[in-house]
Amino acid sequence: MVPLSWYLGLSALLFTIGAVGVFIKRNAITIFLSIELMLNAVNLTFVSLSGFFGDVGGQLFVFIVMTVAAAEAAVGLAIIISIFRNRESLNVDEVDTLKL
Amino acid sequence: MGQEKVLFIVFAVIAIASALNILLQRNPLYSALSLIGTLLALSALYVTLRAEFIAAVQIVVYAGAIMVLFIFVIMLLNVPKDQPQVEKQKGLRYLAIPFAGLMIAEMFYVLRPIRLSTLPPVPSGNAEQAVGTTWSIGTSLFTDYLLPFEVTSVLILMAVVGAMVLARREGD
Amino acid sequence: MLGAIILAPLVGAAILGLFGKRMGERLIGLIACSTVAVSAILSFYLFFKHHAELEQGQKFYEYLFTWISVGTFRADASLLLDSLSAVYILFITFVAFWIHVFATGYMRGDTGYWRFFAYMNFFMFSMLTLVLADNFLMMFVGWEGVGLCSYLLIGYYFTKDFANDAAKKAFIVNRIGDFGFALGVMLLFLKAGTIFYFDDPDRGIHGAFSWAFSQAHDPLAWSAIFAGGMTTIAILLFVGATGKSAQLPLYVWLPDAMAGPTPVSALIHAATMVTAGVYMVARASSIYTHAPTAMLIMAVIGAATALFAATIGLAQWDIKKVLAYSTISQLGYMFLACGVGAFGAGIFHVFTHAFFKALLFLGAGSVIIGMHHEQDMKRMGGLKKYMPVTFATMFVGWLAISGVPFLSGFFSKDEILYRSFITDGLPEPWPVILWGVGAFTALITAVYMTRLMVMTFWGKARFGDAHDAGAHGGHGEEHGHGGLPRESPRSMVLPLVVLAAGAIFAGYLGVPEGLSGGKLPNYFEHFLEPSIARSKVPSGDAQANGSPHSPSGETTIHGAVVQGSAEVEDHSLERMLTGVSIIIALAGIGMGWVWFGRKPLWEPPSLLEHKYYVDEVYDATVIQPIKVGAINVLWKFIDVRIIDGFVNGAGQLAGLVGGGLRHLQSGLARSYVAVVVLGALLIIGYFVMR
Amino acid sequence: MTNLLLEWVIKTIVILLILVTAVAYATLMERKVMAWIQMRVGPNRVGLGKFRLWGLMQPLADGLKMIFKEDIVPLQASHWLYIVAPALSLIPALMTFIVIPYGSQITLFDHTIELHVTRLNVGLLYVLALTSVGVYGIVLAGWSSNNKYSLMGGLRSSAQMISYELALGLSIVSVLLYTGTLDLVEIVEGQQGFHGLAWNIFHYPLLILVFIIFYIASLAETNRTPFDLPEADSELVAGYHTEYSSMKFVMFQMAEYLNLITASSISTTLFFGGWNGPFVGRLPLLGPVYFTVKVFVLIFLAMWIRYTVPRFRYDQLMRFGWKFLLPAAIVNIIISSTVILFMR
Repeated sequence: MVPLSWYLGLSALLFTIGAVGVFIKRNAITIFLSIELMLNAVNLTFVSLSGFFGDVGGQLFVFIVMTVAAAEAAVGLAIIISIFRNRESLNVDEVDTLKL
Repeated sequence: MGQEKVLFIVFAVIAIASALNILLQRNPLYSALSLIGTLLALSALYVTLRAEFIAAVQIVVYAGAIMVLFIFVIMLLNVPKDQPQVEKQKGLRYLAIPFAGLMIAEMFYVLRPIRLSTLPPVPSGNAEQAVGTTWSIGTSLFTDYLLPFEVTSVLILMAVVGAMVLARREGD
Repeated sequence: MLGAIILAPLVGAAILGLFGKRMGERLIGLIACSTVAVSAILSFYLFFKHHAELEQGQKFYEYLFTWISVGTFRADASLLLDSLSAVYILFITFVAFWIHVFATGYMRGDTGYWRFFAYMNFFMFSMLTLVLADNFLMMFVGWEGVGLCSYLLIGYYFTKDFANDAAKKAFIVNRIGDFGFALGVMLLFLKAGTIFYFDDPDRGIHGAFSWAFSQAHDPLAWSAIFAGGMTTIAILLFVGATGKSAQLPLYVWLPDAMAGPTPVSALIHAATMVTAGVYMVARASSIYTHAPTAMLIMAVIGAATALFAATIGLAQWDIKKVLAYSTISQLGYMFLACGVGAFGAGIFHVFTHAFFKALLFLGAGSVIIGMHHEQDMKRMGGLKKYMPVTFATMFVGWLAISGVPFLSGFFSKDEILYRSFITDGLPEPWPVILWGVGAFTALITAVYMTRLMVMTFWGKARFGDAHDAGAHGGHGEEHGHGGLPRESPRSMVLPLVVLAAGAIFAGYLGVPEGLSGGKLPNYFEHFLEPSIARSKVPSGDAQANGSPHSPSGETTIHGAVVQGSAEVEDHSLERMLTGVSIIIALAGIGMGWVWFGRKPLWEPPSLLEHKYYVDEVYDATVIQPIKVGAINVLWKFIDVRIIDGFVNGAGQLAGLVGGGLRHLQSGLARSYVAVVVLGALLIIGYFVMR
Repeated sequence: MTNLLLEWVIKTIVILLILVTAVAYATLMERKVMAWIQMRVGPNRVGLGKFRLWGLMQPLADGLKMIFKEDIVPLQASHWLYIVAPALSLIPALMTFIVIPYGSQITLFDHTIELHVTRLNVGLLYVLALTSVGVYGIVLAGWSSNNKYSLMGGLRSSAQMISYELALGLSIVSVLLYTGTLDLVEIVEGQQGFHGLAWNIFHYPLLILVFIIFYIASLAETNRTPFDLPEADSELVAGYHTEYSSMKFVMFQMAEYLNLITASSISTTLFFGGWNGPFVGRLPLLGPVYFTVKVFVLIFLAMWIRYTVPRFRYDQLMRFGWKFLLPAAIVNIIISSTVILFMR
């Protein structure tokens, strides 16, 4: 069987990759994608712990994380669209006036 | 090396490679597609963890809805390629490496003592009701976790309204 | 049930306040009167259902919810019905109902009709809360509520400067009193550890009055006032009462409050709100009986106010002003009664006064309407034949307030005078002095009331003659052409008749035993006994056994012993004093009739006409120094230099700090991420390394 | 273990072959139906040598023609995605079939064979997942072609699919309320009784409404007329596959017909008893026959609609999906759950 630590290690790696993505990318959409990656890494942790401990709570948490992610994507992408409409750019380093 | 380990390694490699590809691609569309790859690999891993329902929902919601939305937006905006690449904090790029290293080191340090290596046995007789099946998730969701569920629905409603307000043009 | 009594007017106020603007006058009047009627009917129902128990001293609580509970401090929103509050809600709701009815006619055609009745209903809610509260804090809520309504209704004609000024004056003067009241309640809590009136074992509540009973009597000395004990509490509470009930030196707002509509003057500034102070003093009688110094001060101030206001009332030309000073004077009588330990007599006077003074005010309102909004008595006269019903009813009120025998005012006023003469709570020679002042005031009262009646209803008609009033000439031209005076509509006349009946018969509820020879029981005082503390002889512990001064068994208001000995007592002193009172009343009426019948426009001494220049004195001694201090010290120095300096300094500091911190808030999302990640790393690192 | 694996492989291959053949003949059927509806004859020439066989060999000829066409990749296209896109659209369509039961079980060479490739306890979710993934082929084809018509087609397709997937999923929920399981095999087995005629749609008459919603939504999901805006030829030339030719084009066509077959199969499974029919208990081989007949009846229905109903305008399509179909599906869920509550 696959040990729990492998799953958690994979999750850690994916999370770190997501964090690095938020760090180094400048395209707002890519940053958003990296955030989704981090969410998924955490989801993996939840699901693996839920599986190994036989507790359904973790999977429910993942379920809720997914709905939150959906809500987040809807609002986030709406923000990105309106930023792009106003600035013709998705570079977060150019969007630093804290207003539209 | 057992079958499960092979499966795990295959999907783990796919997941990590796709995840790295998100960062390596310059075009957000390719990044998005890479993320879909990660999502599908994770979905497969969920199956190995006996979380079939979550695995299916992962594909339906994440790959089938959220990522389609991303791709839709990427295609809708269709950012021209010859954009000037302003970068205001060049240092961050180099800061990322030590940070990432530190993060991984810390997390693996935490994971070091974990020894659990077998999934609990499926209770015989009522496999339908084992953890991870639709039955178990549905039952918990509408009994113990009803309030979070309802709150989530309110959250989604707010998100819908918020997205409408944000994305509509003035005077629409 | 008690909750319904106070909530019905609140519901009415809410409906009228929120939706009244779109309603018709009939509907507004219907809602306003019916909610008060509900309260009145419920009050009567409760009274007749429980009056036996109430007479036994039983108390009915209605617990709504715990309002505040902090440490040992507890204040409930809970209501209390005992004999005292029962009497109060009876006459309040009854009189208020008829005044509401009167107002539907009086306010006809006014643009703020709905606003007026919303305020009136809200006033009823506040007043009933004040009366039915079972602790001092709830009472304070009602206390402030009636103050607010008073302010709103005095300033009802808010487009007129004098109304606004009067409203502000009332509010500010009341504030002084309320401050005293609040301090008194705080001190009471500090001393007694509770602000509830009575023990209620059901809720595990300890009452302040049972604490008071357990205390020794304070000595009769000036030092007791500042000792921070029972006397201090009593004095502070009395400060509140002087504000609300317009006693010296805080009476100045009440005459100006006549700027409000006349029904307001009748309801708030004659019958109910201004008697709240008397109610509070009677309610806290357990405290007062332990504080003889406070009793003495209260009696002296009451008597002084009575005389002072009566003399001013002699010299006023505005019909409502005369009545206002008369009210102050009568309130003085009530405090005199309380001060000599005759709380029951004081409440009895409140009760009868509510009827005849409301009657007089409404009659005055009827006259004002009939005269097309003329208030100056110089321009009246001879109205008898134009307004017969108003005249007849006011005639009753006149006789009642003057103390003509067998009308309500006679019984209550006489009782007070008698009690102050025979009181054993005050050192010699105060009882005689107080009686003398009271009797003299009664004379003046009869005189000025006769003047009012003569100037208004008898003699030559002076209206329609624009050149008569000199300074008021222009005024007269505005209003003088409205035609001849005419009788008021039925909705206004009917309350007058009802209240006139009350003014005649209300007194028979409490005929002093000395007059009836014990044949008629003094029902009123027996009923109140359980709620009111017994006045105590300061020197001895012979509380239960009459007193050396008193030939009568009724020297103290306490129950059982008095009754036991009453039958064998000699009533000769009481009957003699009553005879003196009757002579005084008739003499006053006769003097007034002769003097003012001959010279209705007699110019009174300017000292009286200018109200002893009290307003001017206050202006010079209090208001101007405050103004000067406010401008030169508070504004130009403290506000401009210190406070603005602090504010601007804080602003500049914030600007400086912000200027420094601004560089953190770069707006660059990725730098934020860097900080977040760094923080996460540090936190994880802390837990890892620990 | 190996036996089972072998069985799987064989079943999969058989299914694949059958599906490919079915797709081929679905195209022929489409042309014939179109012709009949339009009072024409349709293709009737291609046969085996001298035998015309009513044009039965037409699909073969078409296939050959397409294979020999030149395979064009536009210069400015995003090369890799351009090649992957057709496969991305075909593979999910094929994968759906492994959970659909097409018969009970037959005994062959002393070996009992279940007539479905595999059973998943989240079978229906699996189908939904693949349906939702299927959109990527079209979207990426549209984007990678670097052609504005293709891009428009891809955009329309993704918006349309997201919109109608909701109605589709929610209408299925009503079915699930009645059946109480996500496993397709169990769903079909639940419809066995009464001589194989206890189909859900007879058993629960309310499901007729659900079926209508489901069928409309699946037509939209498969981009069939009147919902074929992604390839509306009067507006977008040929939509997302404007630039495609040769085998890649064939793959899109196959995917489209496969999706139609899949949708019809799911409808059959959920509403019309799957392989159930008279005497199927005694003669299990009848199962696949019934199943095929039912599927083709539904396919015929889709074609009938295609040649009868005009195309929606884009805003009408969106309004219909969000303001009619979705609320209708939700109302259906409420009604169904109420009914079930009172039935128990």
